[in-house]
Amino acid sequence: MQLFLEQLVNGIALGSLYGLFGIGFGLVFATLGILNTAHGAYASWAAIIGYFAVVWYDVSFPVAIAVGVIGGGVLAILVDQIGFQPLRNRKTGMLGALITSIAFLIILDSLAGMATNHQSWAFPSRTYPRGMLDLGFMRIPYMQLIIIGAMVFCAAGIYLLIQKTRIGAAMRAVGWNAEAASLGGVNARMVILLTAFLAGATSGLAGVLGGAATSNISYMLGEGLLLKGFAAVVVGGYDDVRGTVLAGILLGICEVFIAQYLSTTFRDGFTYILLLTFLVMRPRGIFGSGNFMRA
Amino acid sequence: MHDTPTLLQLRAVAKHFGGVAAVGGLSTTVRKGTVHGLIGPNGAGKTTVINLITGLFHPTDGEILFDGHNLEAKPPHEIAALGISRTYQNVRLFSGMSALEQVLTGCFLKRGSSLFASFAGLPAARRNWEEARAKSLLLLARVGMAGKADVLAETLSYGEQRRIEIARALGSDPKLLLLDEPTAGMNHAESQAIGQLVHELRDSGLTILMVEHNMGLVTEFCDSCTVMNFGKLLAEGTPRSCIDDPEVQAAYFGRKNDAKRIQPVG
Amino acid sequence: DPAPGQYNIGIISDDTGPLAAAGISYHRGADLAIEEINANGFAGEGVTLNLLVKDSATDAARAVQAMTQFAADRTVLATTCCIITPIAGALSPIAMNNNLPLVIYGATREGLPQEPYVTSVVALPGPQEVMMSERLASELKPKRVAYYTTGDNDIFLARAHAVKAVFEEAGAETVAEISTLANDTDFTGPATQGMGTNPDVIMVMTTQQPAVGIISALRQRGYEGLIGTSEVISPPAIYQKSGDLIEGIPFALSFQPGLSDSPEATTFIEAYQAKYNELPDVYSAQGYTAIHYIAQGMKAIDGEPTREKLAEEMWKITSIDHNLYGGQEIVNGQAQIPETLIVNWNSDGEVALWENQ
Amino acid sequence: MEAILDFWAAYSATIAFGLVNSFIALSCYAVLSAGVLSFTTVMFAAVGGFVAAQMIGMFALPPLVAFLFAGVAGGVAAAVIAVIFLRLETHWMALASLALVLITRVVVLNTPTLTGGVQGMLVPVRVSVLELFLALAVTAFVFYRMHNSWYGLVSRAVREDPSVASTMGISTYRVQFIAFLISGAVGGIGGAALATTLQFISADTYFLALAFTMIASTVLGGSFHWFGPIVGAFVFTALPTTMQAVLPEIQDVAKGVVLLVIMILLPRGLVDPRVLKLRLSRSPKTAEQPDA
Amino acid sequence: MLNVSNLSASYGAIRAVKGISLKVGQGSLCVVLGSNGAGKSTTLRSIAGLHRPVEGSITLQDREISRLKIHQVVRHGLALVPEGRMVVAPLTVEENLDLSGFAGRGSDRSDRERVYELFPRLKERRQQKAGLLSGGEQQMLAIGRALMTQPQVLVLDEPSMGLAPSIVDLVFDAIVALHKQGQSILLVEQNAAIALSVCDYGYVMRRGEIVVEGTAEMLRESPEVMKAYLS
Ligand SMILES: Nc1ncnc2c1ncn2[C@@H]1O[C@H](COP(=O)(O)OP(=O)(O)OP(=O)(O)O)[C@@H](O)[C@H]1O
Ligand SMILES: Nc1ncnc2c1ncn2[C@@H]1O[C@H](COP(=O)(O)OP(=O)(O)OP(=O)(O)O)[C@@H](O)[C@H]1O
Ligand SMILES: [Mg+2]
Ligand SMILES: [Mg+2]
Repeated sequence: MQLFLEQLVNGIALGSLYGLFGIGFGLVFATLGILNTAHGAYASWAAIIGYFAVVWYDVSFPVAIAVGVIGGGVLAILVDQIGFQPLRNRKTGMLGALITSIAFLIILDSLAGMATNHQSWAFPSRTYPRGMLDLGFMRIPYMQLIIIGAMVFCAAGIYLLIQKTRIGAAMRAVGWNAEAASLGGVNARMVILLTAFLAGATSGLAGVLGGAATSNISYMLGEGLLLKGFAAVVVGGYDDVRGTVLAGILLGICEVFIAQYLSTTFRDGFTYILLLTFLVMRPRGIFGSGNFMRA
Repeated sequence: MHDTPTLLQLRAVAKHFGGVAAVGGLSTTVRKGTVHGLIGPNGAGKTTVINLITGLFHPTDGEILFDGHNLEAKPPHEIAALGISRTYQNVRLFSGMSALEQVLTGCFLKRGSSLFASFAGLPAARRNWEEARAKSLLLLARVGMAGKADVLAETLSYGEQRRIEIARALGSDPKLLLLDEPTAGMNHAESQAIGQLVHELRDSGLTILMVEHNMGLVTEFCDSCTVMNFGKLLAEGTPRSCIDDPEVQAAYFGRKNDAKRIQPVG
Repeated sequence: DPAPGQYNIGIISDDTGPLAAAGISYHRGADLAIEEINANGFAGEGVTLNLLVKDSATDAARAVQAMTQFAADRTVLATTCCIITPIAGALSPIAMNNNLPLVIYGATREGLPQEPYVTSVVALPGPQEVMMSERLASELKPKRVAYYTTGDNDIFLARAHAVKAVFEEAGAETVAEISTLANDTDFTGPATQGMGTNPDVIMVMTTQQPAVGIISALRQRGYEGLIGTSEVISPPAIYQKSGDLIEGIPFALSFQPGLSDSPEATTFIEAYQAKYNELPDVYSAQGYTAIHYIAQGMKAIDGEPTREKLAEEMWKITSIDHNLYGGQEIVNGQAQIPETLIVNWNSDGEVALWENQ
Repeated sequence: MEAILDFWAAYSATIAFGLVNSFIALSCYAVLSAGVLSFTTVMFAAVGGFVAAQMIGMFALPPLVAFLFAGVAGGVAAAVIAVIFLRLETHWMALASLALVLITRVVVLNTPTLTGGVQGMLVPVRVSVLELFLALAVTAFVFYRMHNSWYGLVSRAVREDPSVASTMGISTYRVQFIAFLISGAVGGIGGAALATTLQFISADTYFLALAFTMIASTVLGGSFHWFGPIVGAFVFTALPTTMQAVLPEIQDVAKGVVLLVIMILLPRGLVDPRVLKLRLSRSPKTAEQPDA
Repeated sequence: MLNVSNLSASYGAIRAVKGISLKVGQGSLCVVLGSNGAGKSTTLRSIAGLHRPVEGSITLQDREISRLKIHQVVRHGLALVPEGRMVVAPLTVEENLDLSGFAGRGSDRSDRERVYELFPRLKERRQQKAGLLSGGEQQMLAIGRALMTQPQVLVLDEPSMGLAPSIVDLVFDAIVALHKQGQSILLVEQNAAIALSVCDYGYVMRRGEIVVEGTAEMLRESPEVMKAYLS
């Protein structure tokens, strides 16, 4: 039983990371229409920046998180403005931006490789909470609690922002058609910057927390998150934060339990077969994003 | 007029979107070889009816009969193959295609050779292809776009795009042509030209169901007409009788319904 | 002796890409070997070697292109490469078809060397871990042993099998065989699973990144029993990263600064530290050996060296003179296991011989 | 002459991979041009690759004959996949196809008798550049014919607006099914070409890197004309080699920057039929505007 | 109020508007007539910032606006009801209207109510996604959105398109009422009869140029206009 519970929490924590990462990825996809493969690089860079802040300037863990999060956000803005902005209004559809993002993935990953000497690093012990919360019947590492908490906080915040505020409406509007939104007086450029920043920042948060929890701060950190985050977004019904988070958590739990009770060799295979079956049975994801175009 | 056979029949057709009944039990008939007007206030369900007939939506209730076939649950391409063709209220042309290619696509059903034959470039298929091209050019000329065959359709003005859509819809030699506000965005003279075209088409044997808000056009060019309101039938008959119906007056023309406004001005 | 002059050797490196950390080590080892050979005339009087570099980023297609370019360049006499088996497998036919000697310094697989052009300076995996496991089994007498391996890597699967056989032979029960994948990063699940079986010894036979991750996760979850692993945790950078988490964990290898004390090893370690400001690791030792193997073949040539002659001479070599292990046998182009050290990181951040506490 | 021979010897492998990647990119284009973004090509390539490797290993077939079998095997795989996938909508299909890539890897790793499992497989024969070129020429001709036939026209319509296309009598399902078959056959051949060029294949040969190469080549070259993917494949294949020669220190960064610059300058790819059409639009004959 | 001089606009090499000048005085209602493809929409799009003109100047209350972004133009007090409506499909009717809060021109709930008063149909549909509205409903929404920004100059591109006669009356009543209140309006309308019956001044475009201009009466009596648009 203890094993089961602990594995459940492991799954939830892992899934929260996928969800947290997926929120920004989905946000950019749903509002700006970009399938951003460079989204993983924000996570890697945020972790690396946070790491250097700790190693060079000896800052505390919360400050390292903040530095990483802001770094991720700023990076996302730069990528957007350099790479995606020139493509807007040029009838490239999703594909142009997809390749641009691949270009950034290559650039950012190789720069990150250079910055880290192509090594994997970890936050020095005792710079982050390493212990475990002992509940008697089970034990939960503090980092897992932090990850789950951060995910809940971000998911709720962004959900409310998008669905309940005028800024959120503007974000959805700009993503659909910047000109149409501007006719109502929306400054599309600002809204895009804000969206990009939020996406980069949440990805960065996932990067710093994941990097700390798994002792793996490297230029490849984001790559692992990317595939799972993408899966979470799509299964969740890609324009709904709640769906992304729920799907992410389910994914995490699936992975952990399949590895525990079946085998790791088949873990990815089983997880993705489950996912395929789910998609075939429910082709629009968990929350089934509603249609808004008509014949 | 009423002795001509029925081509299209709607029997208590309903379509609900969530709580909204866009069409709520509409029954009406369109007779062969006529121009039939479908009018009604905004949001009455006219476009939805066209979507139901073409199979883009399936009715929640009721049935649609066309030329001896029940259209129930048939996918759009099968319905098109039965001889129904349409235009869209919000112009929907294929981006990246020239005007000619748009119309050529419309000729798909009448291509006369299999996909494989055309791929293999068999002589007969080649001939068919050339015929389709010639036909498309003719259709473009017919809607007044003769010079614009090679123009990328999305660079045309709104009114011009509408004409391309009509030509495209004619490509499949349909039995029934559904026009959703064909003259929106055209001035008087241009609308008249479309009206003339509609008459010519009818005289060549085509049946036309036309959604229109331009009542001048409806009275002048429609043989019969159905008025919808809130997804239901409000009136039916000749255009004149419909317009004179007090209920229609109230629902559709609002308070200042002086007949003069309906007449072509000048 | 060969005719004096400068001769080119091609290296298909992994300076970027997923294995760059190890790849750079191999490359640096090779660079140092070249310097040493040129300074001392190890390849013959008046003979200097020059290293041409093409980075494959561990991509098979790029490696094949690089190899083809080397093959086309008649000034290239020999090549060296490869950390992973698929790339080695893809390059050996090119070496054979173009009569171009290829020395493999990282990938291992039965039957990889092919007479006379393809040779390998890494021993087949297994024996070292077997030796270590025999010692662990006899000294600790564990009852319950759990194993971690990398399910999508044939070398580590083989290592895990060999190790498991030793412990089972000694009467230890196998309580868990947990496989992870080379690209995994989260090991809380596998760690929880392993600890759930209450093992007294855990053997981690995985690739580098998972090994470090699994060990960290086990230690952070409070596992205090013995963990054994392979040389993947030997690079100093790994200690820098994980520090106390990997202290006291035994692993087996053939070269280690601080323990390897042959004259060659001492010179190499000094030169490496002077040049790169860090300590070398097993991988750089292998890169170093590969180049010396080629140089030794060169030296045996009489007259104008050709690829064919060089390959012939290299195939004849049974022992590499300049190596860092205190002896390196070669049989039919395949290196044999050199002397084995069983070591661990200690709390001073040094590698010391492992002792059972 | 000497120089040409030297160049050929050094870069024949690059050209070979350019040809191989052309197949892979064309396979991606085949479905993309019917409005389906799918990574299933990777799976088709794996099927083709291992089938070809087995055939060559068992019956010592010449590569081009093995390609035929690979093409058929890819086509069959595609038919099965299409039946499942065409139930899904676009974005979900893209994910499902990514999932399939991951599943493929697991299957390859766990069927050692067919694929060599974790050990991989040696392919005893190498295909010559000439053979590859011939095979690509034939394939390109097929695409050329398709582009200029009803299928080409209709698939473009389906890509732009499937529901409008359907009201014109075009069965989206049928068009996309055919697209999958073509993608499967060409992808299978591409996988076989890769196998006989690399001469060693394993689960990692047909994995995400191939998906990246495929999609990047297709879009970089231009996804609106069959010639685009071929151009893109060559550019994308030659890019790392070139960058390594020019800027070895920062070759990857440079490669990314070049890719970025091309996309910003020509966001619809190097080959863009739209530009041609716009030019046609402007010819004086057609620029006349109607009089009122 | 709005002053356009020597405006040219093109699409690639096609010159759609060739150096036209027009003026909308304070409180006046001007109309632009012309056949399909004459360049009317292009002119309006250029004025509203949806299309970059090649040359010419556009001033709004003596302020040059030809280089401004769309939202800046809106914030300076010019609102466009565009051809093709351009409502924001994934947003509800209400959210579409609320967006104009970003125009920073003091619109609030009461403005929304006024739009609903004008178009009760919109109120019924206020939680529906704009993309699912019928054509006419979308047109109402586009007009409502423009009104919400409380513009100094209201620019309408065929506002009656797709509207039922009763709604057309409504819209024109509203236009007349706004005009009476002193609102400056620029109108493109295919229904020349209605347009000329409400406007002060009119322009006729053909092939990107203004061929006739004058007061409403002048145009109504001009034989050329009669022939082309009113016959
Ligand atoms: N997919 C849908 N989901 C929800 N409501 C819908 C949908 N499609 C149509 N409606 C609603 O159904 C009603 C009828 O719409 P329809 O487009 O048929 O009207 P219409 O008669 O064509 O109007 P118009 O003359 O303005 O074009 C409208 O109120 C519309 O909002
Ligand atoms: N996106 C575009 N690309 C290229 N040319 C265009 C584009 N949009 C319009 N045009 C051309 O510019 C000219 C003027 O178009 P515009 O839309 O301004 O006409 P309009 O007077 O509004 O016509 P309508 O009454 O049909 O709406 C037309 O000839 C049209 O073909
Ligand atoms: Mg309608
Ligand atoms: Mg217009």
